[in-house]
Amino acid sequence: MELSEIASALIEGNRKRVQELVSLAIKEGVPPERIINEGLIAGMQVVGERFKNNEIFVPEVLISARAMHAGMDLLKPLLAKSPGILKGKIVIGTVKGDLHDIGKNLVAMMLEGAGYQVIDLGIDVDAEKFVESVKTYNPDILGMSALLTTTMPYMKVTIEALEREGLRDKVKVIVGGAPVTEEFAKEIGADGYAEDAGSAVELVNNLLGIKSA
Amino acid sequence: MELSEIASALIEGNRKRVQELVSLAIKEGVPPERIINEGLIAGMQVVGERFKNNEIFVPEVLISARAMHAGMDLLKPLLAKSPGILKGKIVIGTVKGDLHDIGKNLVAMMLEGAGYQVIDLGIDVDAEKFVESVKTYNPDILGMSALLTTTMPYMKVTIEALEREGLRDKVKVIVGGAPVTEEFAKEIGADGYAEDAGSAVELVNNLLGIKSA
Amino acid sequence: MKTRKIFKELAYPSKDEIIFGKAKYPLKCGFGVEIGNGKVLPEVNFTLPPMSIHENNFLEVRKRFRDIVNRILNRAVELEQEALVLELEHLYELTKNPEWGAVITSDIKGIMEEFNNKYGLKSALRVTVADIRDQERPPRMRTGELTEIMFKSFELCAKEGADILSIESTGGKEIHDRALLEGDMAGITFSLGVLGERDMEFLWKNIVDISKKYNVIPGGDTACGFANTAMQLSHQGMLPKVLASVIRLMSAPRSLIAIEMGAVGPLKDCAYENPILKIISGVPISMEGKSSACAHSSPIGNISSYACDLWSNESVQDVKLLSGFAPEVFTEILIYDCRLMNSAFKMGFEKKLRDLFILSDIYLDPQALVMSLDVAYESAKKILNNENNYQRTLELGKYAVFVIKNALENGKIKISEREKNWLYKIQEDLENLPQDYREIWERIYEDYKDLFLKEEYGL
Amino acid sequence: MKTRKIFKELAYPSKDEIIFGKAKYPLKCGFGVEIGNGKVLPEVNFTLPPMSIHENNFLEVRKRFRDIVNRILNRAVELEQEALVLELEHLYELTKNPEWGAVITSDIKGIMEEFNNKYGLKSALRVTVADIRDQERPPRMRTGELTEIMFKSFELCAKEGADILSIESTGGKEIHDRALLEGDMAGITFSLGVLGERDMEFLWKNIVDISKKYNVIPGGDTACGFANTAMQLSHQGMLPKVLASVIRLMSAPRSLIAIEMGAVGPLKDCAYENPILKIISGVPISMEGKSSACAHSSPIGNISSYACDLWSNESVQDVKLLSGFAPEVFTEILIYDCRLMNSAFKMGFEKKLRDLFILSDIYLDPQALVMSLDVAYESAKKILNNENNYQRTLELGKYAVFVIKNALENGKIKISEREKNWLYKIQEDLENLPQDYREIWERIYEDYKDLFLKEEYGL
Ligand SMILES: [Zn+2]
Ligand SMILES: [Zn+2]
Ligand SMILES: [Zn+2]
Repeated sequence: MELSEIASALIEGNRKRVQELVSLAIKEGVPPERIINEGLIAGMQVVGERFKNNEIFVPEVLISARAMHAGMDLLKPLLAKSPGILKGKIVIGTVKGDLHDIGKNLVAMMLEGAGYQVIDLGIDVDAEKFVESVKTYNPDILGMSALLTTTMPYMKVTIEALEREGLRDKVKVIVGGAPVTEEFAKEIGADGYAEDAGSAVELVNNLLGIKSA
Repeated sequence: MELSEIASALIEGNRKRVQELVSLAIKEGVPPERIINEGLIAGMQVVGERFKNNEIFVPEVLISARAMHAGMDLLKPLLAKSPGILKGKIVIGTVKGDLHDIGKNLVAMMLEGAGYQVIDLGIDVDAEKFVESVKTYNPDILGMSALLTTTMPYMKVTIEALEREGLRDKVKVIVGGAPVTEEFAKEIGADGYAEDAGSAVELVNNLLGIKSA
Repeated sequence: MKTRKIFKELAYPSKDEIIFGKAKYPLKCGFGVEIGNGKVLPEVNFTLPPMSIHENNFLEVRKRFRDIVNRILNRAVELEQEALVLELEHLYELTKNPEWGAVITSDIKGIMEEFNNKYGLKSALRVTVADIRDQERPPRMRTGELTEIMFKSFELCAKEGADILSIESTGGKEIHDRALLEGDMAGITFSLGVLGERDMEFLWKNIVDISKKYNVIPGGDTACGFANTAMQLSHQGMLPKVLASVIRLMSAPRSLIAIEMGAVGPLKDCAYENPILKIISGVPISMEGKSSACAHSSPIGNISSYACDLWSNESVQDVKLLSGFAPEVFTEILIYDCRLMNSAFKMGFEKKLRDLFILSDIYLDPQALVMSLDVAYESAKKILNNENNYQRTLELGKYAVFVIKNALENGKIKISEREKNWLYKIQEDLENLPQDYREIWERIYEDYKDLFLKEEYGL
Repeated sequence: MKTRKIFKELAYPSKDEIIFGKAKYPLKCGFGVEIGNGKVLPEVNFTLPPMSIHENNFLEVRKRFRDIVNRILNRAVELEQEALVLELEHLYELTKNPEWGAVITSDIKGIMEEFNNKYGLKSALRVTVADIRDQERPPRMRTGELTEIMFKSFELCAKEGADILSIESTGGKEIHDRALLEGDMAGITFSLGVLGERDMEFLWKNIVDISKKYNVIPGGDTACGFANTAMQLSHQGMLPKVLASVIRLMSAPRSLIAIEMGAVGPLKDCAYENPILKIISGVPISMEGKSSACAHSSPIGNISSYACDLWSNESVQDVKLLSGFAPEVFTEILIYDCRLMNSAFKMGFEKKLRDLFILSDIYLDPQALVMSLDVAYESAKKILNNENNYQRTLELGKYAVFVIKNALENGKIKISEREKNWLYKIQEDLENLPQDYREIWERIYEDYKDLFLKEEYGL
């Protein structure tokens, strides 16, 4: 079989077909790295492009993302043996006091679509939990979101906690959300700021020195 | 003669009459402190009140201020012997790169009217000149004005220069002008911020622990 | 539970009577303010600049609010504005700490009184309590501690000076948020038609009771968290505009329930579904449009004003612009917008101006189209035709599709191919939904059950 | 020196022809923009947030301007706006370093071109060079190094992409600033009527020459530093509104000189005297009003639009509001304002809307009254009746007094007692001024001689 068939099924959002094809590829002995890179991620990259080019909307992306997850679920058991094949690991969450998740979810979706492993801490995440997650997952990027002008200052609290724990240098911190600005990001010592979900992928690529598709 | 006559003449803006009456009072041996306080400043305080209560406009205040200056000119030679009778000394200027003077002049006028000695450094004043003026005049207050968003940052430069010269504790710094905010004033370490010319007097009174009329 | 008032006929038998500044049932409140009695008044909104709120800086927060209000009222006096409404829209912290919200309310009311005494400036205060129930997931909409705190906040604010109570309620939003991103019409319809209804009944019974107790006005609600979220996501290119348009109409029956339970207006500014509710009930409405661009972009900047009784800027942070702080700047803009509308009455020219507002936007975006007077009027009729809220919701969704398709076919509006595809998809999805809400419940329960607690909706 | 064109008759024989969106002599410029040809377009202004500009952060400054312009144009595309004008109003630094101003100009023009290619968005760029000559006191208006640099800035910006050149010139301001605070009508009249005239002739000859050389449009000037300073000080309670009103009319002959020397519009937004100049010359004008509340409060928010061809927000800092940055927010507001006016043409309703704009403000403030169509039209006639600029200025001052007194006597407007006293004082002062400028020169020379260099005005 051609791995591009997996990509096509994923682009169509056909979850069942993706699962079938991934199973088949596993059986045929294709290395999981290749299935992921040439099948799933290749497909999601097309989806991401189409979204970026205003050809499709979020619901279509979500359906494809689900198909990708279904494929990944089959590959996960094999992946444990060959970690690090994804482009990078990202921990993401909405800061304490803030329960908005639509924006954060969109960012997570875009990043996953671009081939990143995303660990979503959810909403109302306090500094401690962010710090713990850095210790536990050792991510490349820590992303914080805030939609409220009153919770946005909590991003600084989190960065200070990372500093206190001596973890600040181990992870790049990015921030976003309606009230956040580039200046604010600089001011609190974040490594990057994304104006919207779309540009978050580009930002992460840049920070990790990965060329955008 | 009654010193209140001087005040009345001043309120009317009658410069000539103020000069006559002040000369007369000097001749009669009235101490200059009393002429100033009970004559000139008392009159200017009424003028200031009327302005504050929206009874008169700036041109009327200016005419009275001129009458006061005329009276002061006669008293100055005597004053050298008894300094410090005014409520306080204020150095004021528009910061470097900024040539707006209307706002600054209004503030100077209001402060003089309220009984302060005002030394006006003019416009386009650099940090060095502000520093020199503190050394030369030893003022209670240093006031900086900026009307441009691009020159406002220069206020910080001046404060840093004062710090470098070890003069920061010797003088209270106040700032104002259209783009300036209370937060900005705090941020750069100023002691006070006035939203408009009217409130500058109140601010100075407060900073120097003087009760407003 | 208090019985809902079911409207049997439209408050306006003729479409042409609908006009800004005049409501069938005007209101008097605050310091001499009359709403919907022949003049459009500004409703000025304001919020803090980015800053956290906690015990240690609460004095600073109070001062900030006082400064904001002083500046707004000063500007109103300078511009010879005779009356206006202020809205204090709670930040979460102000509701979560009911005393805080009450103190700010009382501070603001005090300043309003001062200005009334000193300059004769008429003003009224709307306090919009935050729906903090969704700060817990899944939210406990009736029994949680947050619910109690929220009602306490209503009480204290009513006691301390609010003239009008409002809320942007979130019943069903926990499902809607996901259904929206997935474009799932079943989830959307269930959220607005079933969960929304149940929560609105519960919530507004309580708000109306509190209002009676303190003799204040139960204002109104909004589908902000639903229809405006859709509008914003479509603005960002995330969702189709046709979806946002359909949801806009579908949100009207839900928002109407506040009135059916006893709310009397002025309805909440960000509820673009308000004209429909005014047509049905005759209560005065607040609207926002071009002069709320500070809070969000919208394709309905002018059209949204055709039936407004209050004209609002939605929300603006207290940040400095060249001429002063943003809240006073937007006060000035609102005042001029209102002057224009009110001057039209003097020239006998108000209906032409109303039509002009509509013509300005109607064919540039389907979201404007579904807000137009004709569509609103038909929507109002359709709501009265059917007492079942789920069916009303479904019906209005289908009607929105019909209106857009019709305009497309007549060459009145243009939309992209992908938008067209979505329009057909939405139509199909809506047509496939059952007429009985229990059937839809079965269809989607599995998908959404983790997100909400059915007991909290009496289900 | 180039001879001035002296207008012998009004461009509009009938008052009723004056309307927003239509000028007798429309212009084409930039990427397909037509000004004054049947539609009002937004003119969007923007400036940096508080920050200094120096060599070390110039890249940041450039990026900031690019970001601003990208956001503005994006918003225009989103709202289906087909055309707009941008104004880059130089901060002093951009003129003082002509290369900097030119680079920013070129950056902006490049983005405009991109949007034109990608979306068909039409746009034109006005560059307003700062009058830096007054950065030296007393200013050397003709011979100083700053004068040279300023003209170099005009040249480079014209070369690098400006479509329209403008300036807010300051000839005579060194005297006017003091005369204003002292309420000295002699100084004010001398400044506007004599010094202003001489500087406008000198300055605009050069700007028109540069415009020809680079094939760009010589736009227009404004009495901003005079009449708007007076308006702002009266707004702050420093000066009487009647004084600001009188100065407004007195500033018109001065601003007209730009056109007499070859400027063809669009005249500068902040010149509220523009309607008079449009009536005389037929050139398109930019105006600002309620939607420039971001830059300054004004009592003429609606009335100022009755004859506009461009509608501007004057200036707004690039600070973040809830929905985005302030320049894009004001772009949206302007777009809706323009949509309303342009839709009026579709309904055959434009003259009624014009009258509505006037009615909205006319009797609430004498500054609005003197801007009204009737007064502007009479003022235009009075200007044509007399070729002597000093006498024109004096004449319009007296006419302003007459108009206000008349309205007072007819009970049309209300002003405070202290304003009334000032009105009589101004009237008396103006009546006591000589008809010959050389006499006034003698009267005031001693008072003001330290402030200005007469050779720099050819005196
Ligand atoms: Zn809302
Ligand atoms: Zn200007
Ligand atoms: Zn401007």
